[in-house]
Amino acid sequence: MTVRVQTEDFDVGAEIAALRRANPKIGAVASFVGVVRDVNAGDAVAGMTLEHYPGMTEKSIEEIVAQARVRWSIYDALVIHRVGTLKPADQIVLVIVTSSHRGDAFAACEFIMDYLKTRAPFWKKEKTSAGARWVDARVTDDLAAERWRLKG
Amino acid sequence: MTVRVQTEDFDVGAEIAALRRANPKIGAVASFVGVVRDVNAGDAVAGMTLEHYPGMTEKSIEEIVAQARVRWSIYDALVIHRVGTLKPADQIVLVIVTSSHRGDAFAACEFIMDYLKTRAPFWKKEKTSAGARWVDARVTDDLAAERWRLKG
Amino acid sequence: MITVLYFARLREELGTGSERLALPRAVRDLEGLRAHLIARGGAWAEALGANKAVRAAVNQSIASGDVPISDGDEVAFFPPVTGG
Amino acid sequence: MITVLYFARLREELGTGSERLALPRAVRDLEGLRAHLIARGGAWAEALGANKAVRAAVNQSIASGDVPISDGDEVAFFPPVTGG
Repeated sequence: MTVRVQTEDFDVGAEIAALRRANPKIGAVASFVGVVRDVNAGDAVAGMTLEHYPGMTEKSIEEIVAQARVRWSIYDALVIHRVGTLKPADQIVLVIVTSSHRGDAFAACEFIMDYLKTRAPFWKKEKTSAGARWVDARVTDDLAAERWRLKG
Repeated sequence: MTVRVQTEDFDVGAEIAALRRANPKIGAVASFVGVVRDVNAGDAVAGMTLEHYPGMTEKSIEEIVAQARVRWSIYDALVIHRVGTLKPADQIVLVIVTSSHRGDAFAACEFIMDYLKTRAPFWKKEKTSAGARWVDARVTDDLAAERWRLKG
Repeated sequence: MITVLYFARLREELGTGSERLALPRAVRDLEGLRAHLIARGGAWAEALGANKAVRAAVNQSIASGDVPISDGDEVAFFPPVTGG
Repeated sequence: MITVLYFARLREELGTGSERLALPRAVRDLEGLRAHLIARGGAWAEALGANKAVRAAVNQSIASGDVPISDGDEVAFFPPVTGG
């Protein structure tokens, strides 16, 4: 398991290739890239700043990935989350999960993303034409994370 | 929507980047890569040949992607499926789905993969130490595709 | 005339990947065509027999036994798919 | 002494990202610490008030109000998270 919090961009293809090289038994690679959108809550977004809680960030993501390992049969997982100043179309977050079978890879990847959104200590501040504003947490994100408690 | 059936390998990072360039509203990119495993049904696999039904292949995948568009709010989808001779660790299939939100991207991507496994006319013939053999369809693949009929 | 295609294990067992066939008058649908081919006996009876998992498409769409066949159609027989 | 950290909107509203604090004798748990900080009044009462969505962590684990606080702990207050 690898967790990286960084200001630099990441290369999805290179990260997938690196995970795959590590294990010839991999049959399935599910991945997710989160991207800065140019609009939120109806306003044009010129950019954003991501703040985090160093130390707790890495710890909480490692806990999330460890939970995924308990629930699904996966080989490895990589999480990269950027912090600092980002602009529209920049990549924010990358999650890659490798497994023998696609069902486990998809489920673990989505689970990690849902928990990242609700448990990992990151905060976004958007620059809009109306000034800078902290992004409010979304109820739909809480619901997305909550549904994993009910599932097998 | 793009569907490609080809003998050549593909570059996941380049394909994701190309889809993203097309639309600044994209907030979520879910992707899946299927990889040739070095073992199946307990036997070492030295390689495989993928046969398909030219014409119907592209048509059936386009239908699958069109169904995904009806069910989820997605911007675009790309499916690349390789045919011909492949060896362990080679990439077989790539599905990428872009959307505003991650839930739609994940669901549509997994839906397309599940239907690809059960509806698209591809057949694998494996080379093992016991000789060449056609891979049998898996009941779990039928079940994976079937569950989408029940879900909202 | 119709075109009949065979793929994968079926193609190997039948020793052919395609044939042009004058549509017999008795054949109205996919099930009728399969019965007509089985009646050839030998590898045909073996590969297409009722105990075998055979899928079919008519004009490149997955089809069940009651789908009608008419002149000019492209029909394909193949095992359950295993791509992905 | 404990360390108290503030993040995002809270950090801005309070005008500070961290402080070292002698643990008051009356403060046993997270809820007690929050009440102690609110009692400072002004921006503290405003930002940490019961009507505000405030989350907290003790020693870098998400914690609820009844989690005990003791000397040497690292406590953090912050808004609901919005990463990903």
